[in-house]
Amino acid sequence: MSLTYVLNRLLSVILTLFLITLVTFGVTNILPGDVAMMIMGTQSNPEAMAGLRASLGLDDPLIVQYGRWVGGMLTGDWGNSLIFRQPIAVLLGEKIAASAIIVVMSMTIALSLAVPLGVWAAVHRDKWQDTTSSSAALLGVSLPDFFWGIVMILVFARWLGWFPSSGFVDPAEDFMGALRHAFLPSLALGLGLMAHLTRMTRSTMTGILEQEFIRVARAKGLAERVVVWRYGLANAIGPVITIAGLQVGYLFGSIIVMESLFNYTGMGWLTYQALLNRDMPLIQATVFVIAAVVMLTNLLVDLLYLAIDPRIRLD
Amino acid sequence: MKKFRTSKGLIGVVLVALILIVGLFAPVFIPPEAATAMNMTARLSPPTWDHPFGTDQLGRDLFYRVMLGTQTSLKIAGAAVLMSIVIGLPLGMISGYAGGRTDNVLMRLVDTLLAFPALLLALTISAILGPNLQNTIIAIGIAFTPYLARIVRGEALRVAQMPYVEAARSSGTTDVMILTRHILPNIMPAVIVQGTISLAFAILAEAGLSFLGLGTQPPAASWGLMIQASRDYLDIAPWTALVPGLAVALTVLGLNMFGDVLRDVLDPRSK
Amino acid sequence: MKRRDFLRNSTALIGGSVVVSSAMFMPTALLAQDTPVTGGTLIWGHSETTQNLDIHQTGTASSSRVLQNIHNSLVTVDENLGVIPQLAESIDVSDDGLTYTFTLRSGVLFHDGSPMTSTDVKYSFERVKDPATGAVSFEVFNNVASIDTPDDLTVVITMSSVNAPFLSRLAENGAGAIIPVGSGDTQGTTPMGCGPFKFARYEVGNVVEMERFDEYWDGPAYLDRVLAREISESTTRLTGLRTGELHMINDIPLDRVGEIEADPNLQVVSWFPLNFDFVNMNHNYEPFQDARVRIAFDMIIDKEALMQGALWGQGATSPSAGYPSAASYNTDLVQRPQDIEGAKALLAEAGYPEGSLNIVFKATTNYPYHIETAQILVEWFRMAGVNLTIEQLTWADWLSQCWIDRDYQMTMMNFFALWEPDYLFYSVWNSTGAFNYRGVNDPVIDELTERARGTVDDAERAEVYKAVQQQIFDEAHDIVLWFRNGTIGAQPNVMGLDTVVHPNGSNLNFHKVWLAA
Amino acid sequence: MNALVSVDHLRVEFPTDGGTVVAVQDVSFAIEPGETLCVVGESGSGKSVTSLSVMRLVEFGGGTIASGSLSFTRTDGTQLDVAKASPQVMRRLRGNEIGMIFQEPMTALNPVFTIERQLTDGLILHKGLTREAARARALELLQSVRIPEPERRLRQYPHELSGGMRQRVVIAMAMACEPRLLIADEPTTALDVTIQAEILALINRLKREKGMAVLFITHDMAVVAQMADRVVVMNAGKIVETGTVADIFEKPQEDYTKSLLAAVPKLGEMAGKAVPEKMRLIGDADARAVEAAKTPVARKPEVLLDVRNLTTRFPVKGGILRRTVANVHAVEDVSFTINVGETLALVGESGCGKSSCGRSILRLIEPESGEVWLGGRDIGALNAFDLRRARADMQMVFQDPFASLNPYRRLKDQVAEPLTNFGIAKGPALKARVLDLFDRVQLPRAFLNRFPHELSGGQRQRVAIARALAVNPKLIVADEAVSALDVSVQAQVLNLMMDLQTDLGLSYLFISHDMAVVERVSHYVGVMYLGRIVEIGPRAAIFGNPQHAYTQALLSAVPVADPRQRKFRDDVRFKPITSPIFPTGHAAEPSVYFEVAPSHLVLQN
Repeated sequence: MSLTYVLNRLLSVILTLFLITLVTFGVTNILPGDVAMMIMGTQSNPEAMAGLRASLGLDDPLIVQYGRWVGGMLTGDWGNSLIFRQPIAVLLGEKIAASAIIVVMSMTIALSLAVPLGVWAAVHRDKWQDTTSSSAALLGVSLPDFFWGIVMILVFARWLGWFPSSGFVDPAEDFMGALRHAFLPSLALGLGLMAHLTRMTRSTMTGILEQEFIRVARAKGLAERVVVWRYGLANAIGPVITIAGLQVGYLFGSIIVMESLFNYTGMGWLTYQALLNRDMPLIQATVFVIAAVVMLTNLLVDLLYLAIDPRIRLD
Repeated sequence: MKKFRTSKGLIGVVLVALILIVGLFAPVFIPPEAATAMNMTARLSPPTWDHPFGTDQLGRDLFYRVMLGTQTSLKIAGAAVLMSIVIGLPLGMISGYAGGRTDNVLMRLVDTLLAFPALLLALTISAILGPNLQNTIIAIGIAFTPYLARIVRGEALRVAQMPYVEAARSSGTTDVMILTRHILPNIMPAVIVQGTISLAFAILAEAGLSFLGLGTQPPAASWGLMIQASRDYLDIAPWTALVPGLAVALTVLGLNMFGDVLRDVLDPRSK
Repeated sequence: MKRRDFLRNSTALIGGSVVVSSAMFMPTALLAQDTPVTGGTLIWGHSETTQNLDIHQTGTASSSRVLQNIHNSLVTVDENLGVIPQLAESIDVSDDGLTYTFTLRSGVLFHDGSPMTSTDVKYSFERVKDPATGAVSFEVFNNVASIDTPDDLTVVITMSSVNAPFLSRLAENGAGAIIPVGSGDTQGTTPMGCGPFKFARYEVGNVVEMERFDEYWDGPAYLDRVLAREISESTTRLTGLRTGELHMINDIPLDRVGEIEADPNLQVVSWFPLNFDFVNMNHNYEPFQDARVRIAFDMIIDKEALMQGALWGQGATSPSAGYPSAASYNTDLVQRPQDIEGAKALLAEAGYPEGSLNIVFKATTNYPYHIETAQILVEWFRMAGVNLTIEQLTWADWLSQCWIDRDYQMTMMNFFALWEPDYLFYSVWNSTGAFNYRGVNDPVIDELTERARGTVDDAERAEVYKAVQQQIFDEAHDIVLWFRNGTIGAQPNVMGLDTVVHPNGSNLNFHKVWLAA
Repeated sequence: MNALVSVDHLRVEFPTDGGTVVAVQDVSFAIEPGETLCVVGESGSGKSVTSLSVMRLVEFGGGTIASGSLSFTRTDGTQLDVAKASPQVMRRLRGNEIGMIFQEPMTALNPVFTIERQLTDGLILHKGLTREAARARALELLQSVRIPEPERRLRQYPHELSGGMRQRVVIAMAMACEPRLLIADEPTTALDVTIQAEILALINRLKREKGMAVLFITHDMAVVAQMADRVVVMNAGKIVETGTVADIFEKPQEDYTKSLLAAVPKLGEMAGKAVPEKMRLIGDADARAVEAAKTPVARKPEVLLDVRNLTTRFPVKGGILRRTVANVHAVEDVSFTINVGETLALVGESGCGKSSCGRSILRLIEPESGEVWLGGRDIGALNAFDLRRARADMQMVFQDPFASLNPYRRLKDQVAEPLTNFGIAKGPALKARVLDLFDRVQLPRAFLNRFPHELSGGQRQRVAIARALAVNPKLIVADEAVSALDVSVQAQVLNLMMDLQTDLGLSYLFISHDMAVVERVSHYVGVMYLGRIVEIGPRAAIFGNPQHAYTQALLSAVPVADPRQRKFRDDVRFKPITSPIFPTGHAAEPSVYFEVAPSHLVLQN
């Protein structure tokens, strides 16, 4: 049954993706201004701009542009960025890889902090440990992530000098370098993600620790450590990962600010540049790809859940 | 009301009350000019007797700014959350209660919106609408709506299966009555709790949008705008960030604790 | 005033302050200053993102700043802003001002090794002239009737009517940049010309890498490579300089210049002017059609205090937008001093008593100091009984609303200091000017700017432009505030920084820059 | 020789925000080796806390043993006071010398670990076995609890096993290290009656074979009668009475014990009685006199409800297009009639379709086919508007008194809701009618303005009944309406329902799994199995002369509250219930009955 389930989810993902193309295309065309204006800036004059506009193909009817866009995407021709003059497919390839490092790293950081903290809080529910852990987690979300980003830069780059303050390094050329460059933005993002994950881990674990099988495990004489961290956590991982998957959407919003701050040129940066410069093909492509990645991540998480939790595995 | 007496509940209630009082009464006691008056001879001044919280890059008093900013921040966050509730609540409730095709269509729409990161959505919306307070509220409100709709739908789905709903239906209660009298009161606790937590996120969202020039327009004060303005001076004048940051932190902390407690208090079974 | 007086090499300043401190802090620069060394990679923290790398198309300062090192132009300007030949050896202008004959330098090679000839010049100029190219400077060639290439090293341009600023316009904005025949389509992604550096690599948003072109006609550069890392976040850029990740950065945050100058381990180069700023009033908005309102608004503003407040003193106020060291700069003008009461009276006289004006001031977040300026203005305007509300706009929104749609009441903008007076005054203040987004419609200015175009004599032309400045000031068509300093912060081992700033104040030229060991 | 366990003046407290709650106080009892001690009591009696204290598991629920001792004789003969032992010693005791099984087999197993892992980890921990040895032992254990295909089960996850099988696994787990004491906390409460019989028999057999003692916690006097050697009766955290099972059932000393026993219907005690009989209640004499005044009456001859060939199916969606690939045949060709003033009971085990049948009649779920005639109207043919009106004639009372009332509305509003819906009463009339309804279900008027959480389970069920009565219905569908209630409360509510029937001429469709209760209250009984009625007829005929194999099995599995009628000494095994899911297009055969006696019908297989 699980194959049908996967296909089913895939079908609904495709349907949603189609809706996303419509929304994206519709919205980008309501955006005031266009790329010709941005290319020329305050050096522009009407005649020059008309010429540029025509040469960029901005004068075609919308339906033609939509058809060309969707058709192009299906055939693998994503067109060129009007502002950067690069093939969008190439740009996306580079930037997705860059952002993937940050997304994975920040999620890893967030999970490795949030899960122990959440479990700790659940075990000591309503005690001082609980309050401490929730407060610590909340601190991360109490201040905007760009605040944490600047603090990271100051502390780890400027004062301690442990990590570079900005930039992106291609992991294919220098893997450790790439990780070092991604670390600070990931840490800042991770702090922001942590709060919600801690909360969810706590509430999931609280529920699980009240389950009968936990009492059964204790009645078997298993050590509390085993009961909580093995019997309990094995059940909490699924829901926590699902939340983590949903967080990916939030993360792709946060990287817009964070990548700009760290001059880490990934998808967030590219999307923001595209938006700022009214580079319609690039806006459409980046927004669509982000939405698609978010959806596919959630699909992936569901499948992962499928693999983790035997209850859902069969049907 | 016993639940309020726990230490966590007490902290939450006190913080929220404090913030509400400041938000309501600060503008009564502090003239608006106090937040915008500049002093070029005391730029980025650390806390002193004259300026207990220090000053910002234009020599404006941070104490007055953070006090007067409270109302602005609460207004934006409150209105945005209210908007997400006004749209998301009926949407989620109908989706969860009606089920079937209606549910499918509505949730597909919600999914589509959810696929766009909230900040990206808010960014695009305000790029279209233009930057002002009202549009910031709309942008944050719309961005939050799908999350709320999802939560409400889940709750409505759960409540719709409760025997008391079935009992109401079997005693001839109309759908509208079931929605308003039975489902609504039972999902309200979840909505209120989600609302308090969203408030905290909305305050931060305003800060995020300020980063991009949306949100409150200077020289008016809001916490988000203050944090945003402080980012160039964090290393030489950390108080410019810490003052509004602490205000947001205390509010978020207070609202979260308050939300947790509210969840317990609103449950009639727990009294 | 010569602009050179404004150029300060901070090494000299440091030298002065080092005397009292220990020799350990003696910058190596002082020791090895006069013996340039070849080699090394300079990492430059560039303040802006480069976009389209086509020198003809791009209108953004960011791309030009980099492309300056890849391309050479037919003509350029010297330190005194006089037009001098660059790729041309000599220029001959006919007496009637209708025929320009350029003799090209021989032995100039493009980066692909091919020699530059007159056909390349013809190709380049025709490309700019063609509206379909979408070149920002295409109007420079408006009056060009024909471009002839009698031989490989001669280009003859015939004008249909006199266009006095033609040569100086050719020296600006990439209008005169020469690219090889047929390379137009690839310039946007792989720019190629005959400048001192070859284009090597472009990672969008991250870095532009250039390497030395050994066959450069004016002798090879010292640096092996220049890595222009694009770091638009100013705090981050500054941190990069402080941690030593970057050799140099341009555009030090205004409030930090003093701090970096005081740091014995860093050097600062600052120059004047980088750009001018002015407050704009939309002439199509009813209250601003009355000169008294505009003058009153001018009187509300204390420019010096505003400059200290918004620029942290990094600039100098000016009543005119004319290039300060240019011959055409009107030195007789004096900014109106702040006079709130006078302004109130004038406004009342114009029919706008206290509290009757509610004006939206649109400022772009692209220039954070514009936001600061606006905030300070709000306070003064409130004192004068004018209610100013700020609306922050992204760059795109500012361009679309203020520049294109002219949908605003008040705003402010900066332009890179335009030393070429026709380009400046005609474009910005002529009623048909391309940059007249305020809707200025002053017959006096229109007449004067047209007349200047036909005036071949330089001194005579300068006088006409002085009159233009007087008229702009008298009518307060705009409120000119100041010229802003440009700044570079660098590690002490970056040498030759006195040559890096192009006379136009915006472009950076790394030909003579070198790294001490 | 020492007692295996000797509990002395145990006191357990739970500190809460509102002060300390004493859950158990002054509890003393002993368990001898090899005996079964049943602790019986209603909810809140402290019986579970007592059992958890023996394992010292109570502290994980926030409780503390405030005073008293719990002496346990260890395998080596030494005495250990469990109340004071170190956590390390307790861990060695748990699962090793004391095993425990719990109420909910569905949640007692960790859903993400295999059966093997859960069976072996105790063995590896306590007995130091290798993984292979532990696996071999686990296999042995599964065989000893008689699980079919034990090898396969080891590799399976809990959700792949039925409830009965899971409880067998839990028992195997508890037995793994051959403990000397098995604590069973309501081990069969959540199970169907046939499975309960199997599990009870299994516990009895293992106890006999291994010679271990059993501490058996239950609320069900019938189970006590079947299992106990000795009995401890608890109420409100204290011991009421202790004695041998015979003494407790035949010579109860305390009033509480007596009333408890009185309220329990005994299967078979209605033999030869024509009409239903009210439950016995032992309370104050006045109430008894009032109660006695009303006696259930015989049915009237006119038909109220006529259900013909009712079929309800739930689609099982599957495939990429979410099309229906199969159907759950929840109700399959069911026909019966209920006369005015009559109670028809539908009995069967979980999943047999009895609830779906009730809901289909009210069209709370839409039946696939069939006709439902109520008072001469075909309910199935009504449009939405008329259906709403028609529902005034038929009301439902649900099982869970906690879920069937809206927690956020005042009781008077909930009772008044049907009245306002149909515009039956307004203003003062409405108020008077609500008051009248409260009186009728014997609820104090002070409750009018209260919220559901302020009421006990039995009181809530009365509110639910009042709400159902508000519109003067002719038929009430009572879906497991008393199943969740303690036995004494259950008796009160049943009596109320029977009184109302006498007074108002109501008809009941009484859906229940409890055969003893059904025998007491119904005129007619239908036995459901896999969506069909397999046997239907007058109550006396079904209980006195069951014809269908399933009816016979069901009756044989019901524990009787009489220690002299012990049923589950040896292994008991019933045919497992097969799945009611069929692929789409499956043509279900019509239900064909033959009449063994007048109106006693049995399904032909």
